[in-house]
Amino acid sequence: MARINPDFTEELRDYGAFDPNACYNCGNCTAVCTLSDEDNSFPRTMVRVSVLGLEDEIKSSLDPWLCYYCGECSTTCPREADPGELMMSLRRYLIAKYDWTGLSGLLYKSLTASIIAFLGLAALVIWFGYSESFNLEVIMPQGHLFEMLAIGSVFTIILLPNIIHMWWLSMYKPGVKASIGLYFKALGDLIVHMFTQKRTLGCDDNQFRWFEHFILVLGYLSLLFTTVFLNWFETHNLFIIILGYVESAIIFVVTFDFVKSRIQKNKEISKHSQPSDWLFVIWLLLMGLTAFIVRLFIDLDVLENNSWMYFVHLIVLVQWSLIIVPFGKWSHFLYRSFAMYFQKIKELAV
Amino acid sequence: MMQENIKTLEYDVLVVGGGIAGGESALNLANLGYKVLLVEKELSIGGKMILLSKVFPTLDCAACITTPKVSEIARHPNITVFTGAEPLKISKKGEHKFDALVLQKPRYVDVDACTGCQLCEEACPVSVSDEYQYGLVGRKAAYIPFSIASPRAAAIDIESCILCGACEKVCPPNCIDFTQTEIKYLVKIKSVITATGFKLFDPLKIPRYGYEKYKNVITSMQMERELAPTRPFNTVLRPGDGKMPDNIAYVLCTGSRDKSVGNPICSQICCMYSIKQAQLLMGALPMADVTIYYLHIRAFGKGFNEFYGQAQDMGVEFMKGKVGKITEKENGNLILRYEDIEAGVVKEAEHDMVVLSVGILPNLGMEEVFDNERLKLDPFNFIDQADILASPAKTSIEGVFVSGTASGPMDIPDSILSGGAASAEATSYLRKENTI
Amino acid sequence: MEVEKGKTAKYLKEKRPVSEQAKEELKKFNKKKRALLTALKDGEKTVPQLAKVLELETNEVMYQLMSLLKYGFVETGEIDDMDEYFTYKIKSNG
Amino acid sequence: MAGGKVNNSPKILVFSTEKISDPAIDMAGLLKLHYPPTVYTIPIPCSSAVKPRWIMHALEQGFDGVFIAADGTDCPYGESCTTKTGELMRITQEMLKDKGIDPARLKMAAICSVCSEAFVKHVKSFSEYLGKSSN
Amino acid sequence: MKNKIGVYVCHCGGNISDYVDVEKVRKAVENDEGVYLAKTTMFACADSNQKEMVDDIKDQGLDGVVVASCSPKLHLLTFRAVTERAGLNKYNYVHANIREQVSWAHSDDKLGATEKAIKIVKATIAKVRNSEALEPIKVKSIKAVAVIGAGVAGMRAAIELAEAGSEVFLIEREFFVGGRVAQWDNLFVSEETGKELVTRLYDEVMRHRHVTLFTGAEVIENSGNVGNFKLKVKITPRHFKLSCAQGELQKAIDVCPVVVPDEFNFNITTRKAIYHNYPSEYPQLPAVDMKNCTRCGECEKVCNGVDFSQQTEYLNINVGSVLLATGFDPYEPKKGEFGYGEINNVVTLQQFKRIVHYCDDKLMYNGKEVKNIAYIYCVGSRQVDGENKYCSRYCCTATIHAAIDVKKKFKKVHNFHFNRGIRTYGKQEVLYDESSRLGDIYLQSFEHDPPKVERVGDETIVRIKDVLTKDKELEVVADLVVLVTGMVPRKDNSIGNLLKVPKGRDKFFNEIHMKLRPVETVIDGVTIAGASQGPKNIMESMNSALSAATKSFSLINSGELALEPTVAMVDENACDYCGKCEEACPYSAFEKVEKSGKFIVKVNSTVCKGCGMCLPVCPTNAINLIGLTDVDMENMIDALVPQV
Repeated sequence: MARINPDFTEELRDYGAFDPNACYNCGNCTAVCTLSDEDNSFPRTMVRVSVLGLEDEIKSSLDPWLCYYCGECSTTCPREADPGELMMSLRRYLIAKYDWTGLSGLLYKSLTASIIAFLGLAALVIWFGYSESFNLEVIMPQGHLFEMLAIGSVFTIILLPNIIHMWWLSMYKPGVKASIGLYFKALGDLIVHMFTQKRTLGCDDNQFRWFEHFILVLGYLSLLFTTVFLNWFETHNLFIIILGYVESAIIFVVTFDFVKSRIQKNKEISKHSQPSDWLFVIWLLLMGLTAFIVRLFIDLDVLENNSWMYFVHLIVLVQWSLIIVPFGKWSHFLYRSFAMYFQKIKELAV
Repeated sequence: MMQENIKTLEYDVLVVGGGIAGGESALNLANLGYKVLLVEKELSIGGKMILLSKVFPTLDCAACITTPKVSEIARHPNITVFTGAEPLKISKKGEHKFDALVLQKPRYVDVDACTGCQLCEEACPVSVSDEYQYGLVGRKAAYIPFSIASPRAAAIDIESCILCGACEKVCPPNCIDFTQTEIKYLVKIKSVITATGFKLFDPLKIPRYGYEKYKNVITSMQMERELAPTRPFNTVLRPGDGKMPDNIAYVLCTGSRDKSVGNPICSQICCMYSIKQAQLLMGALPMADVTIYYLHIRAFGKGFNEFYGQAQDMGVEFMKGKVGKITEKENGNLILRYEDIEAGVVKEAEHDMVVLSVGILPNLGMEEVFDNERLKLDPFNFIDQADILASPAKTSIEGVFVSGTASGPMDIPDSILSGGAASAEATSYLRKENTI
Repeated sequence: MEVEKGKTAKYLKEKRPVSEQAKEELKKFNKKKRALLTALKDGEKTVPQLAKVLELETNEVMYQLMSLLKYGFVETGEIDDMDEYFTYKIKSNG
Repeated sequence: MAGGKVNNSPKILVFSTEKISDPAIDMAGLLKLHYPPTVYTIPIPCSSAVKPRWIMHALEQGFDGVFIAADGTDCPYGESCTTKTGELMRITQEMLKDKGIDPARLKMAAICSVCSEAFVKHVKSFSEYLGKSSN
Repeated sequence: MKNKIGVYVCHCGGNISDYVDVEKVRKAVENDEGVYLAKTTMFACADSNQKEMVDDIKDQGLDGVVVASCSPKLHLLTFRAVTERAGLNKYNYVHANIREQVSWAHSDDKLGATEKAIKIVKATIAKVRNSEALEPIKVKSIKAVAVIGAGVAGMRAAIELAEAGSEVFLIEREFFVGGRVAQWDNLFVSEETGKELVTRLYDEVMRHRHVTLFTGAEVIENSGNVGNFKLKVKITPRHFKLSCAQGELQKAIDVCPVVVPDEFNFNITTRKAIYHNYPSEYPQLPAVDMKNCTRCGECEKVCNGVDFSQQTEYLNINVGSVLLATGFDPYEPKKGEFGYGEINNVVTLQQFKRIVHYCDDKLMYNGKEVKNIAYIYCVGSRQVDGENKYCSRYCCTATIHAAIDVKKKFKKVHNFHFNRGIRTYGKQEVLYDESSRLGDIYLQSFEHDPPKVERVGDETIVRIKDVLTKDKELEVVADLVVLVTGMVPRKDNSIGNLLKVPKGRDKFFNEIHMKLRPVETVIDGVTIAGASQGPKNIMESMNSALSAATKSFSLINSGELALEPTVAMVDENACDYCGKCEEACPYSAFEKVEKSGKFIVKVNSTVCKGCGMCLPVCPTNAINLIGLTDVDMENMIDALVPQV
């Protein structure tokens, strides 16, 4: 017996849900969704539990992660209830619930908090630069070091506990019985999904979007590798330099296309944008662009006289790795991969 | 229009639309002694109803009810019927004073002389899609619209005609006349009743249902014709390949209650006509399964809920869930994807024929006809009822009344009551002229 | 200008050209009509059988055949053993 | 469904009433409630208008049974209909007895304007009774 | 004896010919005695066939016509009109019903059906062979209509009739007009209140010189017929000769010691024995409820308008037609039905509307603020086990509209709709959408598993297995449970009994034909309007009221009516006056007269209704019905008897 909580949708609205209450439960959204199948029928069932405010059902559900937001459900919704956007909002809601620090929820719900965090970190970087007299010789290796530390600590302190929390909510609590062996068996799926996001291909006419995404993920990961482990900014290896250019160019070109479609709102997926969506694409664009320009300045030998450029890059980088990666939209990518992994285990366990 | 010789006619009331509602209004007024001009744009009066198979919830055959009404209208001394005609302009000249410019399109047949022998039809070499059979079969360019049409007289479809003259040669009373031209009448009237009816939703607007692309996906109106006494195939067959279907699906709310196609309201009749067709199909094809995919069954009228129960008892399957999309198999069968709401699971089902229960949309145009005062429409583009609770037939223009589905979706009994209401209000409006 | 009754088509033909499309459609119809009737002369056939012989889409055959049924050229025969398809034949006295 | 069966079922004449029981019998058809096709209906204005001689005539001419589908209390011509029809039943049955005809071959039941099922039930059981008694 | 009979056997498009071999029928009768031509036809009722029949009658000189088709209720009049048009007396036409009573009834037995059809057509031919030309009996019609019930439908019909030019007697049983609509606040679509609509109509009624309104009035007797109904109306006095002076009415009400439940507010409030339903109600004259008044006389002391000397009056009115607009009763839930009458915060929708009406800034019930409202739909409608199988049509929309109103008026309210599939048909769908968007929650129960209302501790809990949530069990703690009670026919059907208006399967008044004659009844001259015919919303009631007004009016408009000539006739030679027929006749249509030296009876044919009750009682068999004589009957029986 579950008790209905009609106020829940009010809370959900803070995460961007459009109007799930408008739903009259025709099931059209589920029927048009190519990712929905007999084992996982959504989004209508998620809309329903959201409207009823059955929080335990939502928290234990992995369905929101199975959706890639092609937007078909929303364009064809007879009541304009926007189930696609609801699924998106549920993902944000779930991240907020997984996140032990509570910062994700705060940043999603409050634009002010986000702005303060971004400005705060920017100030911190500038203060750090000031303390080192803006000497790039000193600062660049420090920046490089920060990258490595940030990756390690964000993952171990925030993301790993959150994933464990996610597992607890979606696997342990609902009583999924799976042997350790299954966890190993499904591991392959985790890797594949994480790097290819191949499930998107299940969506109709989504091939190009998937390709863009795939290229972006490859570009992003390899740029990360190139800067952190191949030390792109300080290397003299021509191959690495060119590789870095290509990678960063890919990032800003692809993200530019994303930003453009968000502005034009010509696709269902880009009709509604939450601040976190904007921040993600713009910062990714800035990351690629500033990295590109910094290396360009180095190669043109003008960075010494334009050290501000490096600081811009560093600010973007710090904000990215301390806000967007652990709490922002970047984390979707991680949770989604794990959701897929858990889902696979669930399927194997049955 | 300047040099034309326009005939002037005088009547008490102009009724625009000769469907069942307009007909009821006209008959009531005529029975009270008022002179009525009934203008119908199609070639026959009787509206959509005359083309139906049977009517719910009594399963009376539609023709049995419509034809006597239609012949009563056609015969009534106080009613003049113009078919193939429409009002071009109506101007209000004052209280109880309207001038209507009515266009009579040429039929190329002298209606009074035609005996309906169909020899011209036999002689005509041309074959084009028959709109009165909703495209299921062809018809000739010289044709009688349908067997129970009123007037039951031939007409020439001049757009498809090759002017070979074959029809003329065989016509016994020599009633075919290609010299006919458009005639315009200036009709002076005291009151107007608009009974312009509705049009059906065009399922091409929902490409994922594959109408026209998949040949065994038809509209409910086409099924209505397949089930009617004057049915095009003599029995129910798939238009795709002539197979006798044994597993038929109904997709309710096609174009109704759907903001994504711009029609948020319920069409009020689709549930019931689908249930009716399902019952008829079970009678016509005893081995067939019929499944109705629905959102909510709107069985609200007198005897409707009982009729719904009757269909369930007969074995019609009701599945709660809107059909999301339809795909076609090699053999012409169709796969319907839907969520079984009760189970909360997406499912696919195979049917060999799919009927789209298309909704009702307003027939636009009448609001443009009134030239010095715009006829107000409601938010859904039906004719606005100015005093809906106390005087449902009143429109925004005094002296202009609305009858039947021109003001919104309605079933036949409601249309007839609405037709009665329009005639009642017109009567009291007309009587006021004498008391002033 | 009195036009003799029974010969008015000629009159209109002078005033109004016949649409090319209508002529085209008529040609197509006649071709299909002939093909269908010829095919049925060899024996009664179902719609899919006719479609195979004439290399036409089944729905096209269905439409034309039903029109011919309406115009009185063909009539319905028996239904097959599976209770699926009727055969059609040339109308005996048509 | 064989023709032979048809000829064997008892022939029943039904006196129905134009405004009350005849609509119910019509509705039985509408609802496809089947009954033997050897049941024939003659509508009259009111069930208390049936003359005993009509009943006698029918039974003598070859009908196996006569069924009066009475108005009951719904009669549009007044409440006395029920008692009057009952009285005329009584008289006719006396007459039948006198003539040595089984009085059970005349039956009456009130059939309201929507009592289609009741009608079908009555004529079916009457038909069964007549079928048995004739054997 | 007719010898040029035309027989038309109808296919009815397949309705008949699918089960009856119509060609076989035609062949079987074409050589019958007197049959001149026998044809089959696709649609006998179609215009083209009607024309053909007219031509046949004229050209071939037919003297009798039989059409074997559907039930005579549908098309007897159609074909009588055909023969008339052809110049043949319409009583030379006889109808054979081979659809409802043959093809449809025996669709399981084609052979049997065909055989039966043949016999029926033969019997019909036998009857037409003997038929005589008859002329209708003309009677004068009174140009006045009695409208029973002054709810919105009745008032609207009265206005329409008066405007068309008829005298109208508007007869209302209650002391106040407006019926059920007066008890409703905002109305859907126009957002006008029920009171405003009633006021508008009442003003119109009063404006018309030709409408006479009686309140507290009831028809208790009827002795007439179409054209001249003689109604006896009982008028209960309201015991007010005029209203009290300004302010004194309230004093009179205050001093009245009697406190009774207020039925206008569905007993959620009380009133005094001297009362009006709401200030400014119509007529604006209060009334004394004599069932409860103790005659203490206190009110007389403060208000000079009170008049206990008024007596019950009886009035005889003569009208040509009667229009029934007697409305409906809300379904009264049984004790314990969803906790009704047992749990104190379970009310009906009608009560709920009154509760909302009396709350201002907070929605209070039983001294507690109401936040969660659970609406349980289809109480008394669409019953799975009970008798009311029908849908009450107005309740989904009315409830949703009420829920939206409540939500707008009291912001904090949560609405929970426990429905069985929402039926907001037509444009009413927008309300469903609006309420959803306002956050109302819809839960749908399974047909055989209705929601349960339980009292647990001091909470009222509504539980449901929800169709929309994979039949998960859900619950809501409700501060108020609203039972959405449907429409049922009026408990008091005295007027229906008086006029003998038949009822349908749903027990509401029945129309002759839903589509052909939707507001007329089988009782000539009696029309029905509004919810007395079946559940309807206001607009639909208005449409039917206006239609009924038109039908009633066109009946009496010409001042003359043509009655069926199929009445009783007396064989003067056979009659030895005994008086039994006089006794049997419910209409006193017989008269004792002296003729050629003996006493006999004579039939007053304008009074005789042709019921035939006199036929069997005549000891000398001197009475026959015109059109249904012994000869006719015996001929028919002979034709039906199998000739093997």
